[in-house]
Amino acid sequence: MKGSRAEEKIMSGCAISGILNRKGNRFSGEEIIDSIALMHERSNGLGGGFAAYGIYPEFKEQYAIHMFYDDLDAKEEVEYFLNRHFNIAVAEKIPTREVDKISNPPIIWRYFAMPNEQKLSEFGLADDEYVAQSVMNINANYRGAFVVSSGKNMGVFKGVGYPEDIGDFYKLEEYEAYLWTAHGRFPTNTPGWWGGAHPFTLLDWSIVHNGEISSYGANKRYLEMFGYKCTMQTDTEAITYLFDLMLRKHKLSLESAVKAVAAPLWSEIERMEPKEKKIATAIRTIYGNALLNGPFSIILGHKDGFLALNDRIKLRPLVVAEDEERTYVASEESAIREICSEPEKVWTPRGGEPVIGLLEGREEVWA
Amino acid sequence: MGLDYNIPEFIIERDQDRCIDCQVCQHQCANQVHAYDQDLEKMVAQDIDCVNCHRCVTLCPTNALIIRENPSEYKKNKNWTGNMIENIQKQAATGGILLTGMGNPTAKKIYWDHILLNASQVTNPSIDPLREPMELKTFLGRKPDQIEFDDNGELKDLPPQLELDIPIMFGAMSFGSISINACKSLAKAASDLGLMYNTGEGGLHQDLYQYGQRTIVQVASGRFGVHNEYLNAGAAVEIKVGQGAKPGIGGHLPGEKVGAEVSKTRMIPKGSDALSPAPHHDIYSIEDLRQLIYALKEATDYKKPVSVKIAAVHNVAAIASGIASAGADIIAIDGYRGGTGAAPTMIRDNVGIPVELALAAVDDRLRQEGLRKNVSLVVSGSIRNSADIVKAVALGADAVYIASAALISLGCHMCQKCYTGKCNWGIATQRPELVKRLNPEVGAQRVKNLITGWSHEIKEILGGMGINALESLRGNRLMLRGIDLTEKELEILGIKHAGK
Amino acid sequence: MKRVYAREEYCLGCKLCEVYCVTSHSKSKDIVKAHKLEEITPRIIIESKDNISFALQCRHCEAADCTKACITGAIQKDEETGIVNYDAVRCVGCWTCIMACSYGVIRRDEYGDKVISKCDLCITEEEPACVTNCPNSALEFEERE
Amino acid sequence: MDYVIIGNSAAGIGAIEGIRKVDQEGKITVISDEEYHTYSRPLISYYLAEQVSAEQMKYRGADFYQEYGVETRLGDRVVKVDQDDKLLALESGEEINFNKLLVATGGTPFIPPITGANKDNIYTFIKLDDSKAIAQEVEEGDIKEVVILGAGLIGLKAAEALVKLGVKVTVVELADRVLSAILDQDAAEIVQQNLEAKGIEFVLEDTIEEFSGTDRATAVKLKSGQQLKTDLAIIAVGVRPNTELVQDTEVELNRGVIVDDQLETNISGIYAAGDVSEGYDLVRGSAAVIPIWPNAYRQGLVAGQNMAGASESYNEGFVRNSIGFFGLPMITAGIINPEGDGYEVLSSKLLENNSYRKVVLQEGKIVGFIYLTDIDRAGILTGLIKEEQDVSQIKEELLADDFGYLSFSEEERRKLLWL
Repeated sequence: MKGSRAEEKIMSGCAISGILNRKGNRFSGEEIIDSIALMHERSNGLGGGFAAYGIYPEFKEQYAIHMFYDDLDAKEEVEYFLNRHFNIAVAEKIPTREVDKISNPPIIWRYFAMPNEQKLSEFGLADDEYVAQSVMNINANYRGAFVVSSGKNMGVFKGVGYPEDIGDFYKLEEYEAYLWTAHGRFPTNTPGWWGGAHPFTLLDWSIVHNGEISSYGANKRYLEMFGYKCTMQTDTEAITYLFDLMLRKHKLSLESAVKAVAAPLWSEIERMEPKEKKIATAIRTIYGNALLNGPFSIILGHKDGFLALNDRIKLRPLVVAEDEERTYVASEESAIREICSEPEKVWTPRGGEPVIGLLEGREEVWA
Repeated sequence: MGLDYNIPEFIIERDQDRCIDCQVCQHQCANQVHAYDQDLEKMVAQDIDCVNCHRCVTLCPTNALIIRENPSEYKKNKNWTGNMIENIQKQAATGGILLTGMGNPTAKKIYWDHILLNASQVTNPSIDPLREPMELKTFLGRKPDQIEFDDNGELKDLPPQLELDIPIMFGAMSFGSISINACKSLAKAASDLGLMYNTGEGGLHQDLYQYGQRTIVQVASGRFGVHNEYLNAGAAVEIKVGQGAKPGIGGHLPGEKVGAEVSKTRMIPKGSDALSPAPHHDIYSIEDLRQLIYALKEATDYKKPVSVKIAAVHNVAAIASGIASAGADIIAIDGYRGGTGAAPTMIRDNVGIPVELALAAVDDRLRQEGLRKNVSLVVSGSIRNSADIVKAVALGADAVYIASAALISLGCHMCQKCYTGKCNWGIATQRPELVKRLNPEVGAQRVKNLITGWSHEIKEILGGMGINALESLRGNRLMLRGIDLTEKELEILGIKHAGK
Repeated sequence: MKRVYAREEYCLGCKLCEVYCVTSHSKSKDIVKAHKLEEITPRIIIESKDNISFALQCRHCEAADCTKACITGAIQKDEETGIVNYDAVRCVGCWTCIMACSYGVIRRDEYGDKVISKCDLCITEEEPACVTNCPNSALEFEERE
Repeated sequence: MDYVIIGNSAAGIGAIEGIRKVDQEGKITVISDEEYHTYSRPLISYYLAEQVSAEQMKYRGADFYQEYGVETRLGDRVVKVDQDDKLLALESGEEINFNKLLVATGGTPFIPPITGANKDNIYTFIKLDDSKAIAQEVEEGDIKEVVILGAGLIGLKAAEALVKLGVKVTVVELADRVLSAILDQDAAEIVQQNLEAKGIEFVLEDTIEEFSGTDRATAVKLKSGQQLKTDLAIIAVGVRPNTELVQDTEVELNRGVIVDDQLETNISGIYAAGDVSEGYDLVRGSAAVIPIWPNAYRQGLVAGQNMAGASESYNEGFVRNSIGFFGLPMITAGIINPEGDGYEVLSSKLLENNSYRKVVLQEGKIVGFIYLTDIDRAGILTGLIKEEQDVSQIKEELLADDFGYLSFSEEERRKLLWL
């Protein structure tokens, strides 16, 4: 693929930001661009991106598949696959504008599609699992093709460049979402590859991530046992899959998933009430290889809201703020103040302490 | 036979200016090497009987003793080395098989030494274990794929787990092959440290029942000392199929080591040879193994994990996979450098494969089959230091068994004469006057010191990697790089070469 | 008070306690010189036969018979430290103490005609030399009921 | 509380130390007709032989009385004991009240009725003054030959001292061997040979009939008719309890002052200890005078504690002696020449180095022993007598050179050695 995929693990520092309107009211991408742009110095122009939830109300029942292609051959091969396995309602180029600082983009395309009913029953899979496997199949086996996002009523817009330029490039001011997350990337070694920018996604899950996961090797091999193919040599991809595994496949509550990825210390578990202790012990025993170790702050986006989380000893920054309708989360407080000068509440979560922003009425997702 | 064609292996040098004729060396040598000569009025030594166990050297209060390899050299010959010649002389004199103790000493590649560890620089911080929590806790036992709650939202109990505060256990060494004081040292150390020790095929001496929660009781082909109380006294049961030092052959505890206590514990007549058959005569197939695993689970009311220990041999990955499917909760793999109380030299030095390669292959295979997340993997067979442990865990092990290292901490100086029963350090012996040389309180403390030291080192290494919990190291082969390894070796180990 | 207790189950019979006792009570405090150049009777007695051995030294009894028997007042119990002290200057070598000590841990000094040889707990050291140097912790220096 | 102790030797000192264990306040007065700071009576022969100085004779340090808060009346003598008024009259005219009294007056040498026994140069040998007087004679006079009557402990220690001073000594003894009270025939022979080798001559199974001479004896006539020249003589045929003081009181006497196991006499508040007393003999199982130093101290100590209100008892008395002549040591205890049935006697062969051992058993328990020459660890046997330990299982080992605690079972050993 153009700029080629990394063959070794990518290390990076970053800026992240997210805005949720808890009432589900949608707003344009301008604010998230302003917020992430403020942290310009935390990126180096080698990657920027956005996840937006609620942007495709007219196709909200369809899987919105965003694709990068290196060339038309790749596009043709993937479309052949998609046509065989999906019923495609719409296939179109994602609108972009010429931006000076953005060069050499891939072919960027999107599809609104549903799994082919016949195939579904043939494999005996739920449609989300079918989509997930298809995504990993394309990413692993189709040279020159990359699935950027695959959820419903959401999409990811990313590329090589500073995030504000990427936002400009994708005309994000024209989209309206109730949840935006954004990422500015500072990789230390990577070639400029569009697929390598954040957010990473699977189905509805999107991750923006600042940090480096020292446990990546363990997490990756653990995921592989469940059929995940970590093809991008990045911990962010692995984090995405971990959440997919626990939340979607194992039906864990967000709270339990947090106890796995940012597990309480054994000394803390020791002090818990018996029932809580038993559960926490079981989670660490079973999901030990899901523990994310090393410095990170992440925002996990989802159709119901977001989870922001630091590593358990807080080695990366994360700030949260709230006003009447919205919850903000960012690497730096200034990035929040830039778009909400007088929040009602601002705080810095402790290491391992999850910050949950959910749409009103969706609180049961937590526990 | 007349002339002994062998020359002394070691030469004892005594500095007469230092020697004070205190005769400590004489009192301490079970091989009766040292003696005070009344006529010469000085200490003298019988070099040919010396096994170089260093007991006398260590206890000599004036450091008057030095033991050297006999400098007499054979004519240079890369093929017919001195060692080869001596072995032939021994057999020509006795007609017996060559016996030996402890692990394989030959100069074959030690893969641990060709694997290097990673550390964090800049992009992720290393963690200082003196300031930050550093967790080494590990659970061994069968894990479900996912956490499960019942209809009332109550957590379903996990299958039985062994909780280890440090991913180290003391490997199987039977009472009989080692002394009761050695057993007590290990059992007490395991209890105090929150680890496990393993009874080996020696039954459980009554004094050791108190350490039951830290005991893995072994069931081997001789079934010595196995009864219901025994099975239920420990926290886990291990079926020993094979041993790294002597894959494919059984065990032999000579009758002179079967004293009253060993006899009672093993439930065999006093003075009789304890012969463990090469195979379990109720396991001729994987389905037989499954039956035994479930028989033991039945006997222990499904409250104890069952481990299956095998020697690392050529098709170890497939065997391990079969064992996992047969219902074992823990698989223990013993590499060809593993120790033994007694083994035929030719077997020990030529049968089996390195545990590093076996571990990598087994971990890979179990992952390919999706079984690794369910079954625990323990490796052994010459884990020599904390770095070996870190490498083993990164290659994919949950924990390690150490045995030789533990015995060394008790005083063993690797003379490899365990099979003679005359261990001057009170370890591999049943002679009361030698057994009491190992004070189990001192022994337990020394073992604990060793493990404490190792655990500090493991924490330092983990911290350097930017990891603060052991589970993030398990199977994390990105933390490893190879040097001086071929592409094939790197491929099997699943690691990159240094520089990549 | 802290006393030395032998644990015969761990006594090797190596007699290193004796070696270090002699060194500790030598003028040179040098192990080689003490044995090669000085004449010192150890203050410790080792009983050893077959597989059993143990070391014995003055028990520093509460009601020490030797102090009561001593005809010169050369052996007296220090009520503060509990140590049964011996003053060679006052001793005439009548051996009444040997007669009185039911532990048999006082003996004639082989190298002096009137002094006895008896453990002094190496009072100037932190713990007695025999205890420090026992390779198997078969001697313990501790307070017991 | 007023404590008065008559006697300043082992029992008296024991009593002072005993009282102070219990009572730090009460007044203690010690009265002795000897003017000396407490001294060690057994050392008088060493003093005579110039082996110890006057300073070294002291049984306790120079500040002993001060340290223990003791008033002394040394060189004075109690002439009357008023048991009703609890009052003592002293020779000096002083009267002293007491609440508790200890009679520790020791023994008096027995002088048999021999013609001429009152001559100036005839001595007994139990006090420092005796030793000083003899020493002075040897130093000043022309003393070349001395006859000693009695080959017991006192006689032989005197003989040893005089030989060391260059005097020729002849010992006359009625019994057939030396040290007949503490040795058997075999051991006595060795000791005698050893003493003879040093120049002492013995006349056994004989006694002195007459000391001849004017003021001073110049010769002795023996019962056998033999005549011996002498420049000085010492009578050492035995010591009797010095009960004189209490003879006029209601204190009950036998050979000595009768005491119970708390060392109290029949008169409440009056105690006796040491050579004057007659307490329980563990070995004989009956009352006896046990005139030995360690016994005196122990009795004094227990008496002192009880005087001060404690309730200690002492039942461990039996005869035991450690003595040596010219470097030949011996330790003996209890019954060593058993008479009658019920005894078992074990004895070793005489060894070249004059080593000899003998143990007497009764009902499996040791009641007496002799260790000659190789005396180390003899105290183990003393202890076994005291503990009344059954040793029938280890009889064979009792005589071994290296007899020790190894001979016992581990359990017994742990008990005996408190391990």
